Order: sequence, then structure tokens, then C-alpha cells
Amino acid sequence: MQAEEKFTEMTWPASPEKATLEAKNKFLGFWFFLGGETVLFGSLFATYLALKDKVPDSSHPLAKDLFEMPLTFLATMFLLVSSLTSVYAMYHMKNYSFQRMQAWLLITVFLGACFLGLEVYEFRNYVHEGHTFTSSAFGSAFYALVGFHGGHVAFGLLWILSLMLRNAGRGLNLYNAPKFYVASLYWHFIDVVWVFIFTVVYLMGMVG
Amino acid sequence: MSTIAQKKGFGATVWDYLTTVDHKKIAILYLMAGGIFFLAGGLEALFIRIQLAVPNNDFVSAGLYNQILTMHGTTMIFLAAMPLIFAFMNAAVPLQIGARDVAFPFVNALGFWLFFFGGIFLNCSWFLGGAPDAGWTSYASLTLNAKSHGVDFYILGLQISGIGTLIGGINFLVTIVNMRAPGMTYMRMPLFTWSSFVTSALILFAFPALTVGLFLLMFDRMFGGNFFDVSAGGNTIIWEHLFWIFGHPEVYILILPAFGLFSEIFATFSRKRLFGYSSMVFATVLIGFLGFMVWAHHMFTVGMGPIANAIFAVATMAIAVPTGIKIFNWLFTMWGGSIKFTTPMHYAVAFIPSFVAGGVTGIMNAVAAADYQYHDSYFVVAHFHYVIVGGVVLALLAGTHYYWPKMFGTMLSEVLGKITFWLFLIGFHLTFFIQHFLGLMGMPRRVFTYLPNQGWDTGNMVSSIGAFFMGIAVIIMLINVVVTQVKGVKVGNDPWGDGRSLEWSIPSPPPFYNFKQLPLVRGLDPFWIEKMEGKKGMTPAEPLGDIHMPNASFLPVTISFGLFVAAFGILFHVDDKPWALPVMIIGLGITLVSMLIRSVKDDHGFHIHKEDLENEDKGVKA
Amino acid sequence: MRKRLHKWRLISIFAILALALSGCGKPFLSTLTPAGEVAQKQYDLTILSTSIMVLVIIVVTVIFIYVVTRFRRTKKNENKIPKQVEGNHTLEIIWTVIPILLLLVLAVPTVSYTFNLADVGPMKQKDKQGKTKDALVINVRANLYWWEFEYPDEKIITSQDLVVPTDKKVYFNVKSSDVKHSFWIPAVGGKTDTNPEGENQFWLEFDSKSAAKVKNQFYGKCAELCGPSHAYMDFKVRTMSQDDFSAWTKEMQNVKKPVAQGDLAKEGEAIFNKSCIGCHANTPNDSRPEKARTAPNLATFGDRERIAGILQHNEENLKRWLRDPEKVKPGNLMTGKYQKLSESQLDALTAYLMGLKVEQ
Amino acid sequence: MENTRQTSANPRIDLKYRRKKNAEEMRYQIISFALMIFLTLIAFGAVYYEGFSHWFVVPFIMLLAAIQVVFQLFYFMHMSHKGHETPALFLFSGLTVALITILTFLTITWI
Ligand code: HEA
Ligand code: HEA
Ligand code: HEC
Ligand code: CUA
Ligand SMILES: [Cu+2]
Repeated sequence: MQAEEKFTEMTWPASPEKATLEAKNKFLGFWFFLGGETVLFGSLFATYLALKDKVPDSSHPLAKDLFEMPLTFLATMFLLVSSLTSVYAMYHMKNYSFQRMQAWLLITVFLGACFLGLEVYEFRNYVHEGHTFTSSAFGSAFYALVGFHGGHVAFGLLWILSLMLRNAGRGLNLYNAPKFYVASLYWHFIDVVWVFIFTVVYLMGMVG
Repeated sequence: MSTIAQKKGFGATVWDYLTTVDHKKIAILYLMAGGIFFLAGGLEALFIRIQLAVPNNDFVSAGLYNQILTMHGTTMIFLAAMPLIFAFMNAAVPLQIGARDVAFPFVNALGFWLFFFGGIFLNCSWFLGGAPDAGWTSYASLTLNAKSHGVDFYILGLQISGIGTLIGGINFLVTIVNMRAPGMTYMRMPLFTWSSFVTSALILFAFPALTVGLFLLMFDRMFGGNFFDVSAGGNTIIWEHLFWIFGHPEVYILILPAFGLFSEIFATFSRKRLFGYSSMVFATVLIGFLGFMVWAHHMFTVGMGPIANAIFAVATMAIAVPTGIKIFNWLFTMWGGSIKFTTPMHYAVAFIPSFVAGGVTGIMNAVAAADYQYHDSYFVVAHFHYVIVGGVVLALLAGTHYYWPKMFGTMLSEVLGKITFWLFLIGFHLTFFIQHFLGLMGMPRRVFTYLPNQGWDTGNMVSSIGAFFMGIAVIIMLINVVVTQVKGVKVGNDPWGDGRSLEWSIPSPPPFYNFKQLPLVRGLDPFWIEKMEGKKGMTPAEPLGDIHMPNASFLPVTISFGLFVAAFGILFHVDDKPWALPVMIIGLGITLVSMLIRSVKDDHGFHIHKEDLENEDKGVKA
Repeated sequence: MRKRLHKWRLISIFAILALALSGCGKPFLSTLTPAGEVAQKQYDLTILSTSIMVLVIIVVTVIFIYVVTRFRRTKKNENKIPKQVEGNHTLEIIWTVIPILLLLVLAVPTVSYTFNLADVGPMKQKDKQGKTKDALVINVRANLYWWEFEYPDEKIITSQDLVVPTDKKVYFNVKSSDVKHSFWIPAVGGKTDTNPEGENQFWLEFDSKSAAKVKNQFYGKCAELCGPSHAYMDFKVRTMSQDDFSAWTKEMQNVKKPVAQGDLAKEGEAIFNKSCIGCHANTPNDSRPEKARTAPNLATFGDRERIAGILQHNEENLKRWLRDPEKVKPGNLMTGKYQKLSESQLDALTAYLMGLKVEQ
Repeated sequence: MENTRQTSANPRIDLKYRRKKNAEEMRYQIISFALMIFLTLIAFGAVYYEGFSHWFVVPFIMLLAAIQVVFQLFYFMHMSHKGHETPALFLFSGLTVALITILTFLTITWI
């Protein structure tokens, strides 16, 4: 089976993520999927903006009462850096150095997990302040958008982890290289969404 | 691995279809499932028409009527029309572009089973406390107010089948971009392939809005969300926007493949190349694009204000231009041609005036100030049945007759086919033409009955009689199918004699690998070109070699089935049923384990060896 | 040949039907018999757009018929291979440009009328006391299967029957207190949705001549699916001259507490005050907040055209309604909210309710 | 299907050259990462500073976000490379639909 053929640095193709037809299909199909995800998040952003600060009465906290800069900044840094580390992983994938790729992916996963941890911590704070999913339309919209993104992060973590585990024993080949590549695309996309979340939800929320 | 088809037992055939990843078999699955749902939706339509035949009728009760109405619309759109379109896309697109399968055969099967289980789930509602009853649009204020679980079935059922549709759309996009045979450039693709491409793109961008809308509604109804709860700051117009951002493109998702099918049929039976091919492609893309700019024309009366109404009105009208381009191109395809009036051609020809009548009432609806009168009246019902039945359903019936030989290797009876056609066409106009006037005379839609002496009695009676013509037509078509399959007379590669595109260059039904050697495409209508040069078939673009094929798999069924089970758990957890949570966990478990197996177990497919292909040649000759 | 005949026959049947039908439709209900400025404008738009559409259909049909008759494959030319024409730029430009022109003709009045029908400037001009300066404003509140009409400047409330003066613009503020409904008086003008999250404004004008032809009564409908009894969520519109209308508002304002006439009615009053008054008010100047007004105001019940919007207004039907409202309007919100009524109680209530009149 | 068809006809091209190319690309990516961090800092700073008016800050940080996303798409996700025309077309189409959605939700959702 050529897809599982062992390669050397010399024989490893320049664009392993697109070297076979299956890989090309996967690559393109995933981009299309991201196009659809854009609309999905667009709808959630739209809903959030329409329902921002819409609460039943004044006892409910509003955006400007809730969001705190240090936490958001830290979370942003975790995610941005994890984007860079996954770029490093793909760099090593292209150079056919499997161990280094795995290492960088591990760092990526670790950073992603830190981000998630922060998010959980943050949500718990909000719940204490009376800002829950069921407390107001604002709450529902906030948790739907940010939670959906968080869900994507969690899914990305599991995905990358399972790819790492599944292929730990057999190294890179043309069958799994596209999978790693696509997973990293997904990771970047999550980052893109976060850039808008920290801008539109948090920063704009703090501005009022 | 021998490729020679063997006679199989019934059980083996069923197992074969349950595990198939072959686009041609998936096409048959879509055709059967979509067909059954069409019968269900049609039966519901008949109940609607019986109830409305006379004033103050009590054939069904008010609550039941709303359920029937909702299920009619939902079933027809999501479970009949779309899957039937997917049936023809699966049957024809890979063949038309000279591919051996779609880009992701496994995903293709998964898409079907998700749709199927979603549809079954939705229909389970009939037996579990009542079907959804808030209209196919499920406006949020009414759905939040609905007491029964019907709406929950709608939410979860559509969510499951919607995922199936979405991945199906992505699959076709990739297939068309990446899998075209050598020489099959974009501007040589048959128009059905083009329209499938644009339709898939519309699916990709429209369905996420529905997904989000359904999620929000699910959270509101089942998990205490407040998106649409006005007293907690929510807003129900959000649902309306999300629904129509999906819903308007959806109607073009339905009609574009219909346009594609008719383009093939007009060209074939006029023995002429499609007139204005490039402007047809352009118009298709333009309709797709404009389709995303006009959704708020369903919301003129909501109170968006005159500026928004005016913008959306004018944007909507613009769609008449590309659609007109198509209509005239079809007329001029026939102009100077040699028109053979086969059954598919009957449908194609009847489609033109029927659809134009529906399209122009669409433009009338777009006149925002006047739409305040038409909206939610039978005028709108007439409009959309004219475009849907006069466009989409006629195309599906035409496609069934046209592609039957390619899918099954037998030819439906032309005599019965034409009887079906005439009954259906007459019934269709009888049913819906008069509804324009009912609407203008003040009859609102979605009423389960009406009082006498409002001037609507005759019109409704006529309309109901028409529906029964359609019912008889459909039954005759079923008879046609049974008779044809029992007779089982086999046909050759090009049973219509005038085939133009690649699918007619290979046997009917094609071998499971489609093309022994990928064909070389030398222009638009490649098979026609070869025929005109006196050749029997296509020139191969590659030497005979091993063919790589995907493995069959049962996992698509289990993944979908898991979601089906989980949906019951989610739905009944609201009632604090003790078994709900376990059921949900078990269902999701089935799905996740199946997905895990899929991702951990490498699936490299298998090869058909060159020698076997050669042997088969000899076997056929011997 | 036979088939073609068939088609022609069909078309002519439709043509005749169309003619027969367009003239008909009931004048108190049909949009084809416009009875006011708004409906007239919309009717004009309908006629304009229909004319354009008929033109389009004729053009298509003519080409269509020519093509399918002229270019059939016959035994004689069975093997003919037609010329494979690629296209024709001139033609394609023609059928791109002409529709654009037709649409422009349609788009201009569309935009202008859309703005015109949304022009509710006068209702926004308030004087010092917060009253509208010189326009009649009516607040319409849609509820599950019944309508409330509040005249904020006159401080009166009525239900089910909308009372309006003719020959002047009436401005409406519409909203819903539960699910979405839609307010529609087909003969007088298009519909406007009543949303739960905000108010919509629009105007209508009731033409006295047309009103006279229909005995001053138009039919109104709920035009948005709102539950099982959506089909029954009708209301009636009573039109009168401005003078009569002024008189009517005076009478309404002067109603204090209804006085029951006769023993039976007195008995009914007692029952009413015990079981019904929690939901139903019996004076037109109900000062309770909207939320508390959960049932139709019955102050003018005796003057109504219909019971619960749909039943003929007579004692028999009133008893039917009170006995079991669910049978009349499935899913209505009165069912089960009061104790079972005996036949004698029904008689008493009927006498009382039928006596609730404002007009002499 | 010929899932074994290779795109690079001769993968045994100059390994050194490819290494260099990859390293060069990596350098670009680090630069764009630095810029992204920088833009993020400015955005947070602009909000933290409180001296600017609301009408300036909101469009300004939106612009920064947009620039940052372009970096992500074009450098991290390689959309600048060739072979990404179709992905770009579809991503931007999706973005268009998303933006129209957001625009309408900001303008005509509350009546
Ligand atoms: C296949 C489905 C389909 C198709 C193709 C269309 C096509 C069109 N539809 Fe329709 N529509 C529906 C399905 C469809 N619709 C459904 C299901 C609903 C109701 C949903 C619900 O509420 O439940 C609906 C409702 C609907 C409304 C909302 C009405 C209301 O509720 O108030 C409007 C308003 O603008 C509208 C407009 C249009 C227009 C302008 C077109 C155009 O695309 C038509 C273009 C075609 C032509 C115009 C004919 C050919 C052109 C020429 C011959 C050229 C010359 C023509 C001119 C110059 C006019 N449609
Ligand atoms: C693809 C879409 C589609 C199709 C094909 C149809 C087809 C038909 N529709 Fe449908 N319709 C809708 C989509 C569709 N409809 C939608 C979206 C709505 C709006 C719903 C809403 O308001 O929410 C609607 C609403 C709607 C109404 C309005 C109801 C109301 O507002 O109260 C009516 C009324 O006449 C109607 C009638 C019909 C009829 C007579 C057909 C006929 O063409 C049907 C012809 C088919 C048959 C007659 C099948 C015959 C079947 C048999 C003979 C059964 C044999 C049985 C077995 C073997 C089991 N439809
Ligand atoms: C929930 C409180 C409630 C109570 C208690 C109640 N009703 Fe009603 N009533 C309603 C509602 C709501 C309607 C409107 C029903 C509809 O049309 O869907 C209505 C309608 C009516 C109507 C028809 C109104 C019209 O304008 O045509 C009459 C008459 C009536 N009620 C009488 C009574 C009497 C008499 C009693 C007491 C014995 C009573 N109601 C008790 C809620 C109530
Ligand atoms: Cu209220 Cu329909
Ligand atoms: Cu539409």
C-alpha cells in the first residue's frame, strides 16, 4: 500500500498534505467545512450582538460589569501561542521529523488545555455573579457563542491527542500526514474565531 | 476479488445496501427513502385537501390539522424533495464528470443514513404524543408556547438529517472540484453537474444558519435558554431571520438541480447542444449568489421598516433576470431542434409555463407594499406550489423516468408514464391555480377550516378535486415501477438514443467501478462528440490498470443510529423520565464508539486487479 | 395533435375561471374590492404587477407554442441531426435587458408605496398631555384567539369589534401579549404582524362609500399561525361617520358601572362578579395594566356582531360558548378557568351579558 | 481510485533547498506571529486606556482583529500559497454570508 509506504527525508514529498488524491480531497473538503463553520459562528455572533445586555431586569449584570481584562488577556495569549506552536508542528511535519512534530503538538494541546481551564474558571465566576445560561437572554447568547467556541477547543484537543496516540507507533506517512495538517487548520480556525470573540465580546463589552 | 455480479439472497442484498458506499446504490437508497417520504407527504396533502374541501369540515380536528400541515411541509421539503434531488445527484454527477465514485464514499453513506434516521425520528412523533404543529417554519413564539413534544421532534429530527445534508453537500463540492476526468474542465461540465455544484455550495452556507437556529430553539425548549423568551430579554425575530437565511437559499437548493435536470432533458430530446451554455452557467451561479441576499422578503410584514423592505424587495426582483435567461435559453435549445416527446420531455415542456407562472407570482410577492396583502394568504401557497410542484416535482418525476434506465437497467413504460404525466399536470393546475384567487379573496393560509359565506367554498372544492388527480397519477406511476421491474427487460448503454454526456457511454446500470478506464473528455457533451465521429464509446485517457475502490462499511448506519437513539433520550429528559439519561448516553456512546472505530481503523480500500478487469471483458464476450 | 388541443382546453378553462372569480369574492373581505386608500394602493400594485406578469407569460407562451409545434421530430426527419448552436449574443442581451426594464417599472412604485404605507408621522406628534395631536390612534393587542382595541387618547377599551371612523387615516400600534399574530383586514389594507417583543405602527383608511355597500362591516383575520384556533381568530370592523364615532366614544367614556336590568340579569351579575370578573372587565375604561387584562372586555358585549369572534350573536350560541368553550374554539384560554355552570346559571349569565350595551 | 498519484513528480528534489524554503516560511510565520501579538496588545491597550471615545475604540479594535485574522489565514493557514484559490473563494463567501447576517441582526432584529 503506497499510502503507508515508509519514507525518508529524501522521498518525503514537498506538500505531503496534498500528495495523494485522498489527501487533496480531505484538504479541500476541510476548507469547505471551515467555510460553513464561518457562517455558523457568524450566526452565533449575530445572535450575541442582538441580545447583548438584554436582561429581564436591572438586577442582572451586564457586559461591562462582568468582563475582566487580565483573564481575557491571558486566555488570548494561550490560544495565540498555541497557534504558533501548531505552526511549528507542521513545519516539522513537512521536514519529516515526526518526534519534533509530536512534541510541538503536545505543547499545543497543553496550551489549549490551559485556555479551557481558564474558561471554566471564568464561567464559574460569572455564575457566582448571577450571569448564567438561564438567567437572561444575554446569558444564553453569551454562553452559546463562547461555549460553542470552547466546545470547538475541547474537540480540537481530543482530535489532536487521538491523532498523536494513534500514530505514535508508526511515524509519518501519506495516510496520516493530511490528517495532522487538517487538524492544525482546524486549530488555526479556532484561533481566528477567538480573535473575534475577544474583540467583539470581551473588549467591546468592556468599552460598553 | 471477482467483480462479476453474483445472484444474491435477500439477506445478502439487504446487508449489501446497509453497508454500501457505492454512489449508485446510495442513489437508489435516496430514491426509495425519498419516494416513501413523498408518499407520506402527499398523503398528508390529501388529508389537508379533504379537510378543506368544504367549510366547517370536521374530518380532522384543529390540533391534528396543524400537525398534518406542519408535517406535510417539513416532510416534503426536507425528507422528500431534497433526498430525491440527492438521489439524482448521486446517480448522475460522478458519472457525468467521469469519476469512479464521490470524493468521500464513506461520508456519502453517512449522509444518507443521517438523513434517513432523522426522518424516521421526526415521524416517530406521530406515535409519541403528536407531531410538530407550529408550521414548517416553526416560528419561535409559537414553538415556545407549544406544549407537546412535537416541536422537539422537529428540532432533533431536522438537526440529525441536516448534518447529513451538510456533509453530503461538502462531498459533492469536493467531488466536482477534484475528481473530474481528464479534459473535463469546468466549462465542459454538464449543467446538472453545475447546478449540483452550486446547490452544494448553497447547502454549505445555508444549513449552518438552520443548525444554529435549531440549537437555540433546542436550548430554549429543553435546557432553559432564553434566546426567544421575550420576558427574559429574548427576541423571536432572531429565529425568523435564522430560519429564512436558511430557508430562502433552501428553495433554490431545490430548484437549481431541477433546472439542471431539465437542461439535460431539453438538450437530449431536442438533439441539440444547450443554447447559451455559458450564460446558463453564469445564471446558475448568479441565482445562487442572489439567493443569499433576499431572505427577508418572507418577513415584509414583520415590521423591519420601509428601508429594509424596499432593499429586500428590489434585491428579490433581481432574481427574475437570471431565471429569465434560463427560461429563454431552454426555449431556444428546442428552437431548431428535433424534439422527441418522450415522458421526460413531456415534463420538461410542461415545466416551462408552469414554472414561469409560479416565478412571476414570486415577483408579485416581492412587491413589498402589495405583499402585505399576499403574505400568509393562499396566494403565497399558490406561488410556492407552482414553483415547487411545477418546478421541482415535475423535475423529479422527469428525472425518475429519465434516469431510471441508468439506475436500474430497465425502461419505465412510456404509455403509463404519459398517463401519469397528464393526470398530474391537470391535477396540479386544478389544485393550485384557483388558490391564487382564494388568497386574494382574503383566505389566510394555515387555517384548519373556514366558515361558509366568505366566498371561498367553490374554490376550495375545485382545489381538493385537483389534489386527487395528482394522487391517482402518483399511484399509476407506482404501478409503472412495479410492472417494469417485474418484466425486467434490460436496456443498453444509451437507451434514449440521444444521450450526450458521459453517463450514457457506459452500461446501464454501470459496473460498480463505473469506468474501466477514465474517459478522455474533448468538449461539452463528450459522448455526443464521440458519437458524431462514429465512435461507439469514449476514448480512454489512461491505460487499463488496477482500480482502487473503497471498502463497504456498516459504521454509517451505527453512527446515525446512535444519534437516533440519543435523540429520544434528549427529548424525554425534559419529562424527568428516569430512562432518558441512560438512553442518551447509550446513543451517544454508540455514535462515538463507531466514530472512534472509524478513525482508529485504517481504511485503505481495495484494488480490482487489471487481470480481473481483462477477464471480465473475456467473460462478457464468451 | 390531440394533446395540444387538450392543453388549449385547459388554458381556456383557466381563463374563464379567472374571469369568473376575479369579479367575485365578498366585498367585506376580498382584497379585490378595495375599500380604502391602503387597499386601493395595494390593489393598484397588484394590477400593475399582474399586467407585467401576464405580458411575460404571453411572450413565453407564444415562443413556447411555436417551438413545440414547429420542431417536433417526425417519422420523416427521424435521423436529422440539427445544427448544434452555441448561443446568440444579441438574443441573450435582449432577454437580459427587457426583464430589467420591466422590473424597473415595477420597482419604482414598489419602493414609493412601501415608504408611503409606512408613513406614520402624525401619530408621533404628541401634545403636552401626551395625547396625539390630530390623529386617531388605536392600540391593537393580539391575544390567543381574541383581540383588544385600546383608544389611548380616549381612554377606552373594547374587544373583538373594532370601531373606526370612515374617510380619515386611522393609525395603529400593534403588538401581541403571547405568541405572534398578524392583524389583517383584507378589504381595507394589508396585514401587519403583532410581535411579542415590540410594537409595529401603520395606518389604514376606511372608505365610507365602500363601507356603506357592506353595511358598515368588514371582516378581520389573524394571519399568522398561532395555535389550534388560529382559523377562528376573526374580528369584525364597524365603520361609522366621524360624527357617529365621536358620539360613540362619548357614550363609551360615560359608561360607569353596568346596571343589570331585571332579576334574571341581576342574578347573572352576581355570578359574573364571582366567577368572571377576575378576567373579564365590564366597563370600557378598564384601568388595570395590560398584563391583568387577560380576557376580552365585555362592556359592549350586547352590541357585538359575533361571540368569540366567530359565532352568530344570539343567546343560543352564547350558552353554547359558556357551556363548553373548548368545543367552539379548541385551545382557547377560557376553558377550565371557571366552575361548571348549571342551565339556570347559564340563563342568568346570558341575560346579563346580552344586556351589556353602550349604544342606545 | 488513484489515491496514490503523486503531485510532485520527482520528490527527490534538492533537499537542502526545500529545508531552506521551509525555514524561510517559518521565519515569516514567526514575524506574523509577533505582529499578531503586537496587534493584540494594542487592542487591549486601547480598551485599557479608557481615554479614547467609544466611537473610536470599537472600529479600531475591529480593524485590528481583521488584520490579525488576515495574518492567521494567509500565513498560518497558508492561504497565500497557490492551490488555495477554491478554499479562499469558499471561505470568503462564507464570510460574506456571516457579515450580512451580523449586519441585519444589528439593524432590523429589534422592531
Ligand atoms: C422551489 C421553490 C421556490 C422558488 C424557485 C421560488 C422562487 C421565487 N420566490 Fe418564492 N417561495 C417559496 C418557494 C420558491 N420560491 C416558498 C416555499 C415560499 C413560502 C414559504 C412559507 O412561507 O412557507 C415562498 C415565498 C415567497 C415569498 C414570500 C411571500 C410571503 O410569504 O409573503 C416571496 C416574496 O418575495 C417569494 C418570491 C420569489 C421570487 C421572486 C422567486 C424567483 O426566484 C422567481 C423567478 C422566476 C421568474 C420571474 C419566472 C421566469 C422569468 C422570466 C420569464 C423573465 C421575465 C420575468 C419578469 C420580468 C418578471 N417567494
Ligand atoms: C416539496 C414541497 C411540497 C410539495 C411537493 C407539496 C405538494 C402538495 N401540497 Fe403542499 N406545502 C408545502 C410543500 C409542498 N407541498 C409547504 C412547505 C407548505 C407550507 C406548510 C406550512 O404552512 O407550514 C405546504 C402547504 C400546503 C397547503 C396549505 C395548507 C395550509 O396553509 O393550511 C396545501 C393546501 O392545499 C397543500 C397542498 C399540497 C398538495 C395537494 C400537494 C400535491 O402536489 C401532492 C401530490 C402528491 C400526492 C397526492 C401523493 C399521493 C400519495 C398517495 C396516493 C399515497 C399512496 C399511499 C401509500 C402507498 C401509503 N400544501
Ligand atoms: C382566564 C380567565 C377567564 C375566565 C375566568 C372567564 N373567561 Fe370568558 N374569556 C376568556 C378568554 C381568554 C376569552 C377569549 C377566548 C377566545 O376567543 O379565544 C373569553 C371569552 C369570553 C366571551 C366571548 C367574548 C366576546 O367578546 O365575544 C364571553 C361571552 C365570556 N368569555 C364570558 C365569560 C363568563 C360569563 C365567564 C364566567 C362564568 C367567563 N367568561 C370566565 C377568559 C376567561
Ligand atoms: Cu392569532 Cu392566528
Ligand atoms: Cu424566499
